[in-house]
Amino acid sequence: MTVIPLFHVLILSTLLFAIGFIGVVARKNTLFILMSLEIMLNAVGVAFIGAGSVWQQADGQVMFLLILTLAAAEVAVGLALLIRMQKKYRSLDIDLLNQMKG
Amino acid sequence: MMSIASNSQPLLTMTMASAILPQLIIAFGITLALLLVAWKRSQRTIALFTFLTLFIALLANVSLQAMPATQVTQLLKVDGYSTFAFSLILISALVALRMSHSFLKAHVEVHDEYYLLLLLLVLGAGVLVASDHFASLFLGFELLSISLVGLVGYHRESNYSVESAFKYLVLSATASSFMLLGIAFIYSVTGDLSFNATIPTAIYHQQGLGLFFQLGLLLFVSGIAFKLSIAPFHFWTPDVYQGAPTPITMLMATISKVAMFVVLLKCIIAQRYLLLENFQLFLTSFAVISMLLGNVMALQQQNLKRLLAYSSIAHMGYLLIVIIVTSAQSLAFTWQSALFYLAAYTVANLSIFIIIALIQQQNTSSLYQEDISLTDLQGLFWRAPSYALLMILGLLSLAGIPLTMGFIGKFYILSQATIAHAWWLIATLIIGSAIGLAYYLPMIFKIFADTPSDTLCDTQKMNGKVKALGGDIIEQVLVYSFITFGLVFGVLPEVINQLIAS
Amino acid sequence: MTLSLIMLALLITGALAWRAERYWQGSAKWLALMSLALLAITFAGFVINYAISHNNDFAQLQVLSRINWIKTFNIQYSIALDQLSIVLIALTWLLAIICVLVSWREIKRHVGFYYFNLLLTIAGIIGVFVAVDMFLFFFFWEVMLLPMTAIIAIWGHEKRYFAALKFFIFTQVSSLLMLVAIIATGYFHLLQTGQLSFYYLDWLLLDIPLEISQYLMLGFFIAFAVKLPSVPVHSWLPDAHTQAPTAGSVLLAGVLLKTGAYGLIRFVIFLFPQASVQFAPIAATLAVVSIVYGAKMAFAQQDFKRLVAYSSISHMGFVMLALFAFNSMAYQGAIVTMVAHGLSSAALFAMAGMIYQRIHSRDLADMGGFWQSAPRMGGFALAFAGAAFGLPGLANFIGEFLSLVGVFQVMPEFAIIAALGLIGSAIYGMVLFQASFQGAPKREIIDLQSRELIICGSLLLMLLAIGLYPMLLLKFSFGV
Amino acid sequence: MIVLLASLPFYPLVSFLVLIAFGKKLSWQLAAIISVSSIALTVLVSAILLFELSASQNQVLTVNLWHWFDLTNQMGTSEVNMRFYLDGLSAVMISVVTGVGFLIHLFAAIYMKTDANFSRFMAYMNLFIVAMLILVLADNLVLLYLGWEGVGLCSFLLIGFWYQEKSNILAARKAFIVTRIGDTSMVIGLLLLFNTFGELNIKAVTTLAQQGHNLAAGSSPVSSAEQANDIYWIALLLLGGAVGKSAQLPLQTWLPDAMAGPTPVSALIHAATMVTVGVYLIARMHGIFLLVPEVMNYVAWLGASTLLLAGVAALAQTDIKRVLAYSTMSQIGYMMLALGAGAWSAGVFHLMTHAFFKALLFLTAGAVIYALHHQQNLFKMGGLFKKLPFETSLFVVGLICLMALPGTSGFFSKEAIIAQLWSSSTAGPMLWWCAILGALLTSIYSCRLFFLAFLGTARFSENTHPEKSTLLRSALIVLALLSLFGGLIPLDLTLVFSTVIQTPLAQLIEPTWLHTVAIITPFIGILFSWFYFKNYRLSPLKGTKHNIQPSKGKFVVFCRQGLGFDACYNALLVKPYQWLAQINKHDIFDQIIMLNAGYVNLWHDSLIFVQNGSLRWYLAAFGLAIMLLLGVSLL
Repeated sequence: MTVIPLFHVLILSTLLFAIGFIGVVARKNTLFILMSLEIMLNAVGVAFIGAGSVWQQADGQVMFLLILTLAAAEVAVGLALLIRMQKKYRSLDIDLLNQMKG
Repeated sequence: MMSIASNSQPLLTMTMASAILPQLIIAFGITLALLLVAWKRSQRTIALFTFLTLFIALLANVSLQAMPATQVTQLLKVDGYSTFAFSLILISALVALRMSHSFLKAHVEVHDEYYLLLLLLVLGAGVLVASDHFASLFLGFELLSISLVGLVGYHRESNYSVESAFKYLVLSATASSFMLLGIAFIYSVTGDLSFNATIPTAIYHQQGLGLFFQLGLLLFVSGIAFKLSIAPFHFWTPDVYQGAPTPITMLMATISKVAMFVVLLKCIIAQRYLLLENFQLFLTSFAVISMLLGNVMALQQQNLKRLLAYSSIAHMGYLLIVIIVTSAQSLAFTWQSALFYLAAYTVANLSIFIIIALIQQQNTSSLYQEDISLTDLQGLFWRAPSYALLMILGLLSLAGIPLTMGFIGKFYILSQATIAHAWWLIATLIIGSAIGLAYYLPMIFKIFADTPSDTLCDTQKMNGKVKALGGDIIEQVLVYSFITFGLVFGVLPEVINQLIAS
Repeated sequence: MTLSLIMLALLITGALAWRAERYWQGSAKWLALMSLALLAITFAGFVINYAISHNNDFAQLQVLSRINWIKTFNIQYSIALDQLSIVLIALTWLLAIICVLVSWREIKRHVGFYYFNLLLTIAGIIGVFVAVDMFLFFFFWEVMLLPMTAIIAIWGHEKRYFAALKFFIFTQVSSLLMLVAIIATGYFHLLQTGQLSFYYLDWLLLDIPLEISQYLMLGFFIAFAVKLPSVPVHSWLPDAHTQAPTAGSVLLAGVLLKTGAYGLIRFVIFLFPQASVQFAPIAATLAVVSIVYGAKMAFAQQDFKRLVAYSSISHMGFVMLALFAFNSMAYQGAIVTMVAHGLSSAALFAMAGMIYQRIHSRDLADMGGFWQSAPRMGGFALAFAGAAFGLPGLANFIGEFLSLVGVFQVMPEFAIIAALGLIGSAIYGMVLFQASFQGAPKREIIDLQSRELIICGSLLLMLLAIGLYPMLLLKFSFGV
Repeated sequence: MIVLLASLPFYPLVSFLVLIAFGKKLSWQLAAIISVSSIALTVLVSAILLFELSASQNQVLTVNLWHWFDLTNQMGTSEVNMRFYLDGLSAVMISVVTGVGFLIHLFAAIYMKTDANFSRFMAYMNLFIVAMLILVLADNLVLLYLGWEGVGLCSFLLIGFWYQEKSNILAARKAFIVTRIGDTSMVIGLLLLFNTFGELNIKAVTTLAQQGHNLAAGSSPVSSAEQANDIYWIALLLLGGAVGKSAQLPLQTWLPDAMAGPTPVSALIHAATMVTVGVYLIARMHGIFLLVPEVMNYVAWLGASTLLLAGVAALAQTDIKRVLAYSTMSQIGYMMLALGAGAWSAGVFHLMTHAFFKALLFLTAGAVIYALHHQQNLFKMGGLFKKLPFETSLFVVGLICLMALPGTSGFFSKEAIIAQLWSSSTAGPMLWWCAILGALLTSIYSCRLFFLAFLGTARFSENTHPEKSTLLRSALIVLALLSLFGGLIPLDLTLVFSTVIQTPLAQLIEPTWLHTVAIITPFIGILFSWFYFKNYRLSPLKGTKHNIQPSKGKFVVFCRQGLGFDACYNALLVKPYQWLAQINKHDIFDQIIMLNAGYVNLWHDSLIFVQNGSLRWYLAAFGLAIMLLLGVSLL
């Protein structure tokens, strides 16, 4: 089974992370912002798994489990807020949320 | 490279358990609170119960003071500094609990989730303060952030709560993912997630993977900087501080700052990141920008909470100086100045927020306590001298004027910086505090200004008004105790120095 | 020990006055007056019997008490007295009593709190003059500012907030520089003797190499140059004076400027001798420029108090020039000028207050021809303006003449330019007196009442006494 | 006897304090009695002192009041204390001050009785006498300076006595500031003097200077050259002080304006006493001046030029008091000339006689002005000899003394000066000719004044009501007698000026015609003006109504305004100072600092723009910051 060098894993996770980040910044609909957040977290998961496998330790995978729980919690709270935003603003456009400024 | 699972000793010896007793108490408290909610849903009991858990945890924590540093499993390490920080956190939680009573009375249904989130938040902070491993850091960080999101958006009807909660959620999620990516890169290079892992110094300078180490370090620090609202990553602070209800803003300004700073300091000291010269560069640039930016943007702020947000950015800048100038042989002194400054900063913020909450209680215009403006302070001194005195003490302490703890904190930082000959940082600190005076003093003058209706002789006016400002006995006791706190520790800082010096 | 008790007593009586005012009107000012008089007497008694019992003439610093305060930095609460501080504290007591008398009828709002602030400032100032531990000195240096700013901000005139803010920021920023210098010297002491200390007498034994002591001296010098307004950093004084209530400006001009000069003497010239000798030409130019610039600016002012404020800049320029001449004659001249300026500017500000009470304006254009309706006031105003421009026979002349003689021996060209300042002072003295008291009488004002007579009379008596018999003061400053 | 000397200045001081304290309540008579009697007392005491002085062995009386303060320099400490020192010179001065002062007080008491704050006026006059006595009796230069400034202050108060009018205030301010410039140069002189000799006591300074000089002749040239240079500068600076106070050339513009004060003030201060103070200073410090002949030459030339300038200006004046003011200036020029030429006793003698006849002239002019309802313009007077015979005769007496016609006191003193001019080493024939020209000018403008005011037809309509009170007239008569026979008072100041070094160089052979020319010049002047001012003195032919107008010629107007000095001082000094003050009204330094504050606020506004509330912008900023830091760390 060919050994995938750590370097490639890290590059993959950075790229994935960048995609997620651009998704969060560029998207106008809040739902997609939450999704892009998920992508960023999974990218981090990949990095941890890769690092863990290189050092032959379970730490990486344990961290990944923790990240999954975090992602779940975040999405739960995010969706709750999404519903309240829908009820209040009748739309999911993120740019409506800019009353507080200056 | 000791992995978590495989070791022979028992997982939790008696000494370890007693070391993390306060955190354990809070954890059990949360579970008991859940059971209590099932048994008897009444706000008074849940509030009382939370008060009890926090109080007992504080007692346990204070008794821990004399205990030597103990490593509790690989994740946590409890030493004198973390116990002091945790007692600071518990005190702020108790004060916030007291202040949220009036805020919650405004709504009819029972608010047991509020208290649960509060306890979770304190547990998160407890874990952070005692953490010695990236995993515990991550756990504490997330506990803190997620529960704060819930607390920030607590009011359904208020028009700002959704906006601020959402902003806080998205930004804290991005920041935590940045931090995690950073940790991943560091882990991939060093192979060990615990803080005091011995990192071969060669790694710092080799190309290729070493580059990832530096990138990881940058990402990690930027994630933490977000939470500490340091300059380039501070954008969320003013809006979320304004949107959140006052007790929650108080919590954000004190608990999350104290916890994050202590864990950052522990990590940097343990991992000896300061050897990297561009790490030094990052921190210096963070400090300079946040000092100047925080003070300048606070200049003509009318909304008090936004003003305090900006001033907390500036204060985090001052605190960063402590990390930048620390050197191997003066670690104890670094801890002492950092913790003293944090204590002064917390006491000052608590006193100011207490007064803001009390003022907001009596003017029903801002039900959800967002917009408290400078004009509400007009002539406060002649209406309620004790409240005004506490507010002035808090402001003077933030401005760093003698007679208050803030000055001794600034004295610590200045002495550290002069030893390390960091002349540029000192210059920025002086310019920053000069600009800072330009917005602290007008607030104090506003407190002394005459209320437009101050025609009738001020003596009767004063007696009549104080009762109207509301706040029963406990608030008065709180106010007077904080005044004595501020003055006594300002004039005799030796008392706190003993506490820290372990 | 009694000195700390005196300061504490001031604090307590202040609080008492504040409380007493709530129950019966007008009690605060009597309480303040009584306590000031009593404490002045106790201070005098303490000094006299200390001198007799230890039979020394306070030529050297007599340390009175040293109590541990902050152990981590080895900071002690240590206070000491010597001739210089006794003279200045005596001046503070006198001017404090004058302040209470001056604000007898002027302060109507929050009277109790006003006297609390007044007494707190006095306690702060006395603290500054006696503190020997540098941290304690800095502590009193800032504590003195707070009530003073409150007095300007709460009881001042129309633009009071701006003036109070400017006054506070100016002094605060410069004293932060001093704090850095204090800490640096403290740690240099640690470097040299292995023991961190902020004690002034330990510092005197230090020998700091010139290139380091140069910067340390600069840190101290800037803080004191702002307080003693020398030219580039003087612009807070005219604003603070015009907006402060009369007692505020009497205190500000009478004593607060002297803390700057006191600091210069004790913590710049004695502490860093070689550095200050090397810095002397620059300081002398600054002093001379502030003499001439102050006189010129005073001439152009339309506001009575602003004119007197600029004249104090010119007078304090003399003090700085004399101090940086490093000869005993100039030093005595500096002390006499300090005391004389304290008295004469306090008198002029009291006069401004009295005029303001009568015509509710400080603008010289609204005044004119008061001599017709108030001859006694005119007489006193002439005497005080005479003191301001150095009329011989009054105290300022002695101070100026001694310092000029002293400075001439060391740097003749500076003395000559400073002497030109005398012409400038004559011009603004004339403008001040003639614009307000001579000319066609615009309005009738009532003449001096009994209380005001006491104020002006006592001040004039003091000025004449020092003018004609300066040995009163001079035998005190032989110690150098 | 010592107590008498110590108490001399305190009698008028007591009366000053009494008048100031109870001024308003006292009636006119009471105030007059208090003030005049105190001056009478001083006259009595000074008479006794004069008698004591002549009896005492080395003609010197000193008394020490109290120790003032110490002055130290590298040579050691020297005591400066309140000591009075009476010798020949100050005896002359106190006799003039008290004698003439008493007569003027007498005149003023009646002349000013109708004024509202009469007691304040007499108080200032007394204070002036006190300051003058301190100045004259002072034994060290600092006490002298105290008197010096005191006299300056009193002249300011008295010139600006009627302070309701703006012009009086400006005149008073001008007088005070111009004299103050002189005083400052004197202070600098004192500083230099103390620096070189380490001593400010006049006697000690002169002896030290002498030793230094004799020693210098023998010892190494280095110390002497540097010391000589210092002495040169000291003399020059003291001359600056004297010039300021005695209204000599550079600083003389204030004297004509000082006529704004009441006439007794002009008589006392601007004729008899204060203006001669500069002469007294130079006479007192003759020990210093003798060592630097060049400075004495300057003094002489200064005196001569002021003499001529004032003479020319007096010719063009229209106001009677301004003519007398310029004549005072020229007579003091004579005294300065005498001092410059080394004729010390002649100068002081002329000072005394000048005090008598100039006081007489001023007082009679005052009486005339009073009689003509405060009319001072010469071209509005005329033909007064018929209406005011008494005043005219007195005025004639005064004028003949002024013109130094033989027999009068003026003749004795002016001839003494002119005689010693030709052969003195520091003056010379040139200066002698100036003195003669000055005498000629004096006689011309005196005659012009006499013809305009007293001869010719009356150019005024209302009738005169002269003051007939006997006291006033007796005072004038005494003064007239004094000025006529003053010349005979034996004055031997040899002891005071004993240190005069006889000029070793050979006596210039004086041409015999020297004295005759000096005697006949005034008569030539009278003859010339008898014809030139014919129309002033002749009553107009019947029917033709011609009134004489002051000539409007450019040159005459130029002379009238004090030969342009006033204008150029205004343009060169006063205007630029006011302009400089106005443009910098808002304190450049203040604006620089306020600029910074503004700059910070500008920063605030721009940064607030960044905080625009949109979440996506915050995230973008988050990413941007990280990219930036990454870039920096890669470099």
